[in-house]
Amino acid sequence: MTVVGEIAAETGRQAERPLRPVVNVSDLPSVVYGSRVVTWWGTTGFMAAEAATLSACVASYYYVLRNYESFPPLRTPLPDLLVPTISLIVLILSLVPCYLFARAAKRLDRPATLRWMWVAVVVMLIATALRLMEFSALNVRWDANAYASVAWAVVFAHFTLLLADTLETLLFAVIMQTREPTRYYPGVAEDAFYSYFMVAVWIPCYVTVYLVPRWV
Amino acid sequence: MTWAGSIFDTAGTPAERIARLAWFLIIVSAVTYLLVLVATGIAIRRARARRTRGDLADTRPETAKRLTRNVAIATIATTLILLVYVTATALTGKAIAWPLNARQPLTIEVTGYQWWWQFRYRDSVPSNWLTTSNELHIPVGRPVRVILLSNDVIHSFWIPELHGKQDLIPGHRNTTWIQADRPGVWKAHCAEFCGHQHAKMQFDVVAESPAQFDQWYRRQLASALPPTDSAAKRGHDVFVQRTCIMCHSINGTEAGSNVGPELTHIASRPSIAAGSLPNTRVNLGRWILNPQLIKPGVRMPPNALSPADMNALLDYLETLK
Amino acid sequence: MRTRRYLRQWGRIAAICALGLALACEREKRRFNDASPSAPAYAAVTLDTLQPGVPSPELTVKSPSEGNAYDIAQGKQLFEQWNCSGCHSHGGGGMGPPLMDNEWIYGSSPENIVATIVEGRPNGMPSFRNRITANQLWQLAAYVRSMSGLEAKAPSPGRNDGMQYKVDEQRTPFRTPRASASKTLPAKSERP
Amino acid sequence: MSAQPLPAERAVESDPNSPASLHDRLERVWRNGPGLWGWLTSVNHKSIALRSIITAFAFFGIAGVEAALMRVQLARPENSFIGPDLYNQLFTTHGSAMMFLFAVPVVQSVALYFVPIMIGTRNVAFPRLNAFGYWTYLIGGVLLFSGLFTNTGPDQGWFSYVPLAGPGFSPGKRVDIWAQMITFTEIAAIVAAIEVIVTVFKQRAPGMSLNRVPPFVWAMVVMSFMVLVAMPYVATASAMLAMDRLIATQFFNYAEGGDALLWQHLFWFFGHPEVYIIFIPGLGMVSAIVATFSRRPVFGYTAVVLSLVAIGFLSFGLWVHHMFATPLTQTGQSFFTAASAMIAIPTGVTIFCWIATIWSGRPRFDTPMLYVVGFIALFTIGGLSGLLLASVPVDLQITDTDFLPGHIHYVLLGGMVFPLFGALHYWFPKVTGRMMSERLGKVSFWLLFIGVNVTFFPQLLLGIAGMPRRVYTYLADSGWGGLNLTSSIGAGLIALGMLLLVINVARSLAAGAAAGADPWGGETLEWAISSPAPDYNFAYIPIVHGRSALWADTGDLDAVAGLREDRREILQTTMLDAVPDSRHEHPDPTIVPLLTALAVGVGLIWGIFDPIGFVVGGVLTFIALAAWGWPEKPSLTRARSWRCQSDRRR
Repeated sequence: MTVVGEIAAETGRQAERPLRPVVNVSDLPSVVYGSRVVTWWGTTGFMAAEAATLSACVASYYYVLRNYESFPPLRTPLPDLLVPTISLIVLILSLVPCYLFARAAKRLDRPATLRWMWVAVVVMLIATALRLMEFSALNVRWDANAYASVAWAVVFAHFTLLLADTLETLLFAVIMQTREPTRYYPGVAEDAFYSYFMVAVWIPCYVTVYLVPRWV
Repeated sequence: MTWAGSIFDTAGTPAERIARLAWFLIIVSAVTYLLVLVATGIAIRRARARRTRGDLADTRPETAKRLTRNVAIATIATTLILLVYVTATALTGKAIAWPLNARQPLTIEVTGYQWWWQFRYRDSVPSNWLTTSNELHIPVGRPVRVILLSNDVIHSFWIPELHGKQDLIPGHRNTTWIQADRPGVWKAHCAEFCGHQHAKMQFDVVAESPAQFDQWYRRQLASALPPTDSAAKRGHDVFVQRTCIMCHSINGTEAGSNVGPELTHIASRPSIAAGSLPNTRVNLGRWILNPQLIKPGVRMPPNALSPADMNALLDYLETLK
Repeated sequence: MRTRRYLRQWGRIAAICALGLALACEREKRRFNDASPSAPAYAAVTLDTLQPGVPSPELTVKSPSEGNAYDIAQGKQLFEQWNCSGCHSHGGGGMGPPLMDNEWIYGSSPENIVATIVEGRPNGMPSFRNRITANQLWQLAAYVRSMSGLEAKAPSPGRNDGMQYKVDEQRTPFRTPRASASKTLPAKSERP
Repeated sequence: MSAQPLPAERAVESDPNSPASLHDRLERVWRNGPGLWGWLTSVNHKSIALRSIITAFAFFGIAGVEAALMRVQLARPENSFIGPDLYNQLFTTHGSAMMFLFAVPVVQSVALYFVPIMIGTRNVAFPRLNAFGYWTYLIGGVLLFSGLFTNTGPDQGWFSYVPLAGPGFSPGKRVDIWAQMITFTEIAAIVAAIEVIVTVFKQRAPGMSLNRVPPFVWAMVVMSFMVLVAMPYVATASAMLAMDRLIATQFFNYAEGGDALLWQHLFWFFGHPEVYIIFIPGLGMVSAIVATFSRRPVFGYTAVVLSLVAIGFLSFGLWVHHMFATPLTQTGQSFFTAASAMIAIPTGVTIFCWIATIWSGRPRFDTPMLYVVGFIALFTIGGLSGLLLASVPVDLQITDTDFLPGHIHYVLLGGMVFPLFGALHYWFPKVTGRMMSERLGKVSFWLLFIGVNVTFFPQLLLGIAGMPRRVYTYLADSGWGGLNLTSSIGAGLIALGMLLLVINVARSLAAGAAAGADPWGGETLEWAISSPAPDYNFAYIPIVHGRSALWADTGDLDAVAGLREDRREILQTTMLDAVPDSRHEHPDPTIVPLLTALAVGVGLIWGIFDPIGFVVGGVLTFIALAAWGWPEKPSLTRARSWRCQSDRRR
């Protein structure tokens, strides 16, 4: 590499470096989607941190599992399968309206966006209610033993994501309903993107909490 | 180098091997460090000279090539040193593992308490199991298997002269081993922070000839003799009627609590208060009167004893050889 | 005028903060050595009668362990180590009466509890006179009170490291103490 | 802000390209509001990063005083200056504050200050989130120290081993305060990491493709990725600890199937990368300083960057070397020894490259450069003593002794504090517009350099001599008195050096020589703009033609025009090649981040005393976030009116 210019200078400069505009960017769009928006990257960053949190909980689950000769521990019933499975199915179903409102948002199609957003909100509220029921489906209180604590930790950690996503969708739906700022469309699409992640990470958690105790 | 109490003051094979490895690593590190400093120094000198000459920074491709070569050489050298390092570590690791062919090993169960040590010598005959506190005797030349348990929080068992440390973790059964190759008396410290008196959670290690060890063992197995003179009798009564009995035990008396260290042969120990004070009458008196002045936060409370009671108690404790 | 009002306002805020800080300091103090070994404080609390059902008379001694997290935790350790559970079964009651409920035969104040430990009670509670130091007595009493929620939540102990027999003391709801059904004398009701 | 153009403005509008009028227009849009309210509502990355740096140094000062008190206590055997209860609180808050309240926040703040300028953008990607991160961090730090001053300072050691830190052996709220402080600082750290990554990936100046990003920025990106993966682990662990203590979960209770070692795994999976999180930014600062003062770009750019990335990856494979004294299999231990050895290779490469840079440069030895040489001299001792600790057999002897504090201080003081002080002298002119005194700077450097060696080399020896760490005193017959006294004297030298440094900063602030835009003749974009930097950073976004943005040529810099000047707008570019891609509107100052942080604070602090606090805090946080997400009406109307004007202008 050849280096010229300032490198030879012994002392610095007083004045700032003059800037000479050579390109005009005023015709670049200000509403873009997907990985072209910073919010997509921000959401992805939070996903990484949340995935790490969940992985810490799941790792703790398997670590504790090694400490037991029988799993779940003696006199601790297995978790129910019915409610969690329904909840899982509802969660996966909630992705359909999410996909649809994200698609509509990219077309700036307000009626379709709103319609599918409200459907998504309803489905996610049902999923949240089912998740609350899942805590009793675990059939054990969090303070009974370490197995109970880690199982609760996994379900609860994901519950916070579900709750956050539900509330976020609700909030966006209300904003879109009442205001409709154009620059919110990318955020709406982002919201669906987050939902995909939220449902995807639940699947290994579901397997861990509800199926693994039946298998080991 | 034998620096008393240091990891180089070795008295057993594992410590010896580790010390050798440590020396090796220290020398390698020192040489590496010197090389880095020399390289930096030369770099600075050369560059200064260039500045004095008024030349520009040297960014010619041929210089870059030479520098790349030098950096590559340094990197390869580092890698080679590290290979040696990993190999030496692995070999030493093998050398300090529990010798599977060990004959007649002694097994001692160590339990950590906040802030003292209990040692239980296992024997094939259950009636020969021996429990002592804060004092570990081992026979020279005989491998000792050490089982590490904890009653409350994590402590760490460490006799620098014999071996590296291992933690005592509640709910886990950790093990290590030691073997003294020469007689000696050493002080060992708890090495994992364990609360207020971590600093003064110590014990005495006595490595002695097998004959002496057997003698010590037999004497420790015996119950305390009943007090003979009147002062000691009164001291015994103080012990069992006042606060002492709530926590301490003396075999052969009705004192049998296991909250604090057992005291059956307290008078034969070199130190009291988990290795914090030499075992003298004055120290013992000070300690009993108010342990909180000597080890603030220790679980033993101040004891309200009249001077007469205290003297009698000390008389009695001094008979517990 | 205005300055003065400001000063008064800030003074009030400062006073509240100072109170909060003082409370925090008191709760967290580790008292290693402030009970004088030569003057057993419980001497003042001894009952003048051994009749059951008579709570101690009004006393001037104040327990130093009330509301102190360290003391309550020490009391909890002593309670387990001295095998109080042998009779009281982790507070659930066995040979001795339960300690987690709101029934107090001999009174629920710290002084009452100390007196019970020192004097012993009929039907099995031995006397620990001279065997437990004043400080330890207050610690035990504070812990016993925390078992039925009579201590403030913040300084009360969490779960123990070991098998779980009961809800930990800091989650035990406050239960208004009352004299045992068979006894007539009312006990002071108090809130932490 | 008024929608009506002022007469003066109309006057300059006749010449829209005049720099003065451009400056005024941008300044109007980008500056903070006036007064205290403006301070509380600021979303400018420089304002927030600067107050964050000052906050971090304040915590550094308190934690340093704690260290000095500990050294006084240890100066002679059986000293009764400080008892075990206070001593334990001091060393725990010292370690926790240095790690969580100083080291990580300060390097992240330096990143948040300089990364946007170095890559040529006007603000970080999420300005409000950035402000929120600072407020959370501030609450966490104040929580820890108000704990200490109310005798509720954590006293279990900075890595909080259970069961000592658990409900059974740490009564009161001391450990809970520690656990919540962790939660606060982890939120702040994760937020800052996302800021840095997204800003660097999406807002680089046109032409600054990834292979032209300055090594300093690379270091910050690697650090941010590590934060993103490592910090959730400690946040999870500390949440588990708090729950064990508050609602009787059984994560760490062996009798109910929990495990004390689970804590150690979770903690060190974070805790080892933590050390690298702290010093990789140090390596970045060294890169920046070495290049400027050697008058040439860093030798071996690709090797340095790849080494940084490699260190980031490898650091996640080392955590077990903190646990060699626990029951683990021999094979596992050997693996971690080998991994620890491997990380020495990229670390070595970076150091060799800097030596090569100096070698072929013509360096000036101003104070920043002295700190770089000090870094090489100290950090190498830290790294090499680390090799002793990573070797299982030797580790068994010297772990948990005074060797360890000696080692970690060589690593952190050498690897992070020295580069940071170098960076302080280097960038002080950029931040304040004034130079620091060279003479005072050199004196304080030598005091610190000698002080660090006199303090911590004896600690290495004390460890070898068998002195355990974290002891509040030691017996007279242990023979450790002399070395401890030496170490305490060294601490005095460090304190003196720090005092001089503070005096230097204060004097330079008040009466330092004016710095000008570029006092050192620097390589990277921050030296293109005036000192202190204007609120909008760059009047036009510069276009970058090579790795050395300012050394590529001497004349004017090519730049991009067309960003709106009537509202906060930034240029987004593509991730790999930094091709202009879109414009993005940025939020105006707002109080919402502070309110959100307060809501989180209510939840986490009240939650210590009553679980209902978490629920209340959660609800409050949701309300605050709703306000956050709500469209800003005033901003829109203002923007519209401004748009009319600008249209008219065209």
